[in-house]
Amino acid sequence: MRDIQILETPLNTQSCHDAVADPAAGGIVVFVGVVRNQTKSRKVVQLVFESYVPMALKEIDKIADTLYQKWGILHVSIHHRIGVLEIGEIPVIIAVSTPHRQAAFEACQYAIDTLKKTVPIWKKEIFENGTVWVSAHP
Amino acid sequence: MRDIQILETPLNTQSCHDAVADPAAGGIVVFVGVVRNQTKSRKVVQLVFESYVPMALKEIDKIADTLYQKWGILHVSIHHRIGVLEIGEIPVIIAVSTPHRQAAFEACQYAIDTLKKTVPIWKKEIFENGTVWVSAHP
Amino acid sequence: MKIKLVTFGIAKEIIGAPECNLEVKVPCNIGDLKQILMTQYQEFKKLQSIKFAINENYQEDHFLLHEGDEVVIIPPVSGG
Amino acid sequence: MKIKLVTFGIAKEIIGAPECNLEVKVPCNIGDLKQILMTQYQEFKKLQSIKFAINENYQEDHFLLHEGDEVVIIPPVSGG
Repeated sequence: MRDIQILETPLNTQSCHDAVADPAAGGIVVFVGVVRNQTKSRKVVQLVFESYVPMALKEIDKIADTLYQKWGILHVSIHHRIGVLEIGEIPVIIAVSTPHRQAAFEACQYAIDTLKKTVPIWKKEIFENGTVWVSAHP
Repeated sequence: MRDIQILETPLNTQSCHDAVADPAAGGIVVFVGVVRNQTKSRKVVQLVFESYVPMALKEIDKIADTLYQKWGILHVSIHHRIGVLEIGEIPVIIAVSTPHRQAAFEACQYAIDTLKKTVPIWKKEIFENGTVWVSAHP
Repeated sequence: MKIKLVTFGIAKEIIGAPECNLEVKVPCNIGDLKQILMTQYQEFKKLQSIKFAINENYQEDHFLLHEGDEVVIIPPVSGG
Repeated sequence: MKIKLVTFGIAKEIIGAPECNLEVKVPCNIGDLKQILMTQYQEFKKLQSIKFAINENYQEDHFLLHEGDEVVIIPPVSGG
């Protein structure tokens, strides 16, 4: 099962967990990103996520390919949300199931690290007195 | 929040996730153990988990201490089930939240690795033609 | 020849529109396009990086553009 | 002196009961107790390891036992 979605509605941890559950799985690792209430001690009010959706799905699909090839995973579920998010809401969930747990940790961490580098999704932080496109400038 | 429980009823991934959610968390990592349908190609029918409960809670508490001290985690939730489990059911869930995601992965992995070494819980695999206390013999 | 630019994130704010047409000399590769944009829009020089995608795939500097190509400007991503 | 043994997992099957009393000479430490058990119950020799807990804490070989101590036999754990 390869469950890749970009959604405009709230994400759900249980859904991603259930998508990768399997009697042959020894372990499931789930990473849940959360919108933090501050960046470098500046108070974040809201976040806006924007995506070039067809390419983002394609890039996430490449990540999934690597998980199957390199870590022999059983299933993967990657959901990313776009639109306006409030503090504490979930922009991303990645769930991976594998026969042995070590591979699940490694694969899940690779997936989130790579997603943050290659997938065309952009985050704008809204502060009380301004906005910033995250990572845009050095 | 330090949510440590040994339960005789089915575990729930969402509960552990919710127990560690926090607006100051940048990431949550959840490990979910699953009862596999085979061990070394021998078909497992059921599993029985037994525990020396008061000491198990104490040992899990020591693991939680280390997570706070070494990885500066925000919250941890560790649920372990005992009794009879069917294939695909969940014996253990560990959820950890941290300000930055790398620490959550490391802390969660340390917790499950250590739990398997130090916490007085024993697993008996029931096969079609016999039973085995896991790890008892070399 | 004419190419179409599509923008997201901070690139959309720099260009001032989600898409626009651009007249470029032939031949023109991605590297040339990057230079043209940095000259026309100084703000692009301040970005950490700038990449380009065609047909939903990243393309390198040497990739040659053709009349009517739709080029997506990919400023530094920050998903997750 | 008399000590109480409490067992779990495979140790319970080897001893044949969840708890029992044992008469030991004074002085007797955890290491001595381990030897006594391995002599009385050969099956303990086949285990990967065997540990002991008193007051819900692991104790090493040199730990000295006292009359009435409740000693929990901890065969190799396999939780998770």
